[in-house]
Amino acid sequence: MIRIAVGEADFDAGAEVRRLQAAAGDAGAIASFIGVVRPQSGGEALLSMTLEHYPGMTERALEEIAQAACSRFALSAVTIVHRVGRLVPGAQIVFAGAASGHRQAAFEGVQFLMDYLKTQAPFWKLEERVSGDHWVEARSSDDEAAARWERR
Amino acid sequence: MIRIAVGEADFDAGAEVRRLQAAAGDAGAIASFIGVVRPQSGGEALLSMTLEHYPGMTERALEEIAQAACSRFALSAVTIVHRVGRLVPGAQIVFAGAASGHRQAAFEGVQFLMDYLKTQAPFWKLEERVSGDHWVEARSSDDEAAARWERR
Amino acid sequence: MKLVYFAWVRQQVGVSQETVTPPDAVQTVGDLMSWLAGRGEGHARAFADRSRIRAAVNQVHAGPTARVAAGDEVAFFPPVTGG
Amino acid sequence: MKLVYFAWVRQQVGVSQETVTPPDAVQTVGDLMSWLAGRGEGHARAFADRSRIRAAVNQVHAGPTARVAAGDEVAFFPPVTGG
Repeated sequence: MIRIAVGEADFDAGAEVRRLQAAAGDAGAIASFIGVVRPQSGGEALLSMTLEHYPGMTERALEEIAQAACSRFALSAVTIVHRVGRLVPGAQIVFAGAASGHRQAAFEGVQFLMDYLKTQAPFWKLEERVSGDHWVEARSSDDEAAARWERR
Repeated sequence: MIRIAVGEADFDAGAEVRRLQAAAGDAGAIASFIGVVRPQSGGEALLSMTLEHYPGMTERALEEIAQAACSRFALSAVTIVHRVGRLVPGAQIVFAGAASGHRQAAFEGVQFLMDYLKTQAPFWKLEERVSGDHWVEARSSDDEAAARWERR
Repeated sequence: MKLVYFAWVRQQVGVSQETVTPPDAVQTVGDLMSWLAGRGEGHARAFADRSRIRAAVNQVHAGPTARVAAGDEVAFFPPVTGG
Repeated sequence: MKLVYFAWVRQQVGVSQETVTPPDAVQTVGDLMSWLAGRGEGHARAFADRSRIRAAVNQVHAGPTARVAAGDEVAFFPPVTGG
């Protein structure tokens, strides 16, 4: 089962975990990740973070990433929830979760989801700081994290 | 912040995740793992799984594992919740969670927690199957998973 | 051909989308970027350093040699930064 | 010296804990296992294959060469299987 949700509304991480558990069937291992807006960026206070995305392509890209993770790691359930719009520090941005029969597959599944989400899904972050607005730059460490899955 | 809980009561994974988030401070990355009793074992239906432990040593061992993970991966918060007593298929057994400033550290932190928990914490599983009761044997794959952290 | 822009590419171009009819010589994503760079000051600024721009054709990531045709939806944006 | 047993070791020994006063010659966890194996049928069965037994002294994992002394709490159990 694949669940993809993109929108402005906050999500209930606990409910997402329970949903994964319910969908997991025989899978005894559920791994998940939550990303939260940090209070600082570039050495100064972050006032807000606005997430822009490409409606239509976003859902398609997330669905593809989820499908790839499912077949690669034999996952029985995958969830990706990603928020868009203006978020303040402490707000949840993303939930990624995977259920599998084996804990290693569940962990690797979620890491794969996050690595590809960060390099393939059409989201962009605009930081509102005291010094002004700054578009977050893509990080080479994220590209490298995604590239490690290609080499295997 | 380290939270260790061992007991018969079920836990609310969502509440644990929210607690980690609240304790995480500046940490923007929260990874977690939930283990669930599977419906099958050894090719037959599993009726129940009873977890025995060593009161006193259990809490001490979990605390040490959590401390080791905190300092090794610069985690700002760690939670380990482990149930004991008789559990039926589908029941939650364990929750392990870690908060960090970086997603890789959060993922590695939780994997470290689970690998050491499975090889160091004094828990034993008795499976009640149709064919009779069976003590779960330790798996060499779990020893190998824990050993990979020693080599680094 | 429908063009859509995101993040600072959108801000520099000045619109979030536009419909264009490029000349027949524009066959690829790269051709389209060159042609767009000549459409005005904002476009010129947005496409000044192409190494900073990524593209999608019909909502699929596409490199500079990917073909474009009438009726396509072509998107230009910076490297993605979600998650 | 307080001895505690868990899982199938407990089942085979027949009690979950007991208090013993081993002879002075019993200096290590390994010595203690040898001595315990002679204490009766259940103990003999439990300690028949020592490679299957793990120990803790005062709630800390301990190998067969670890020292034991009067007043210690020594635990014997199979390899752990939690999580």
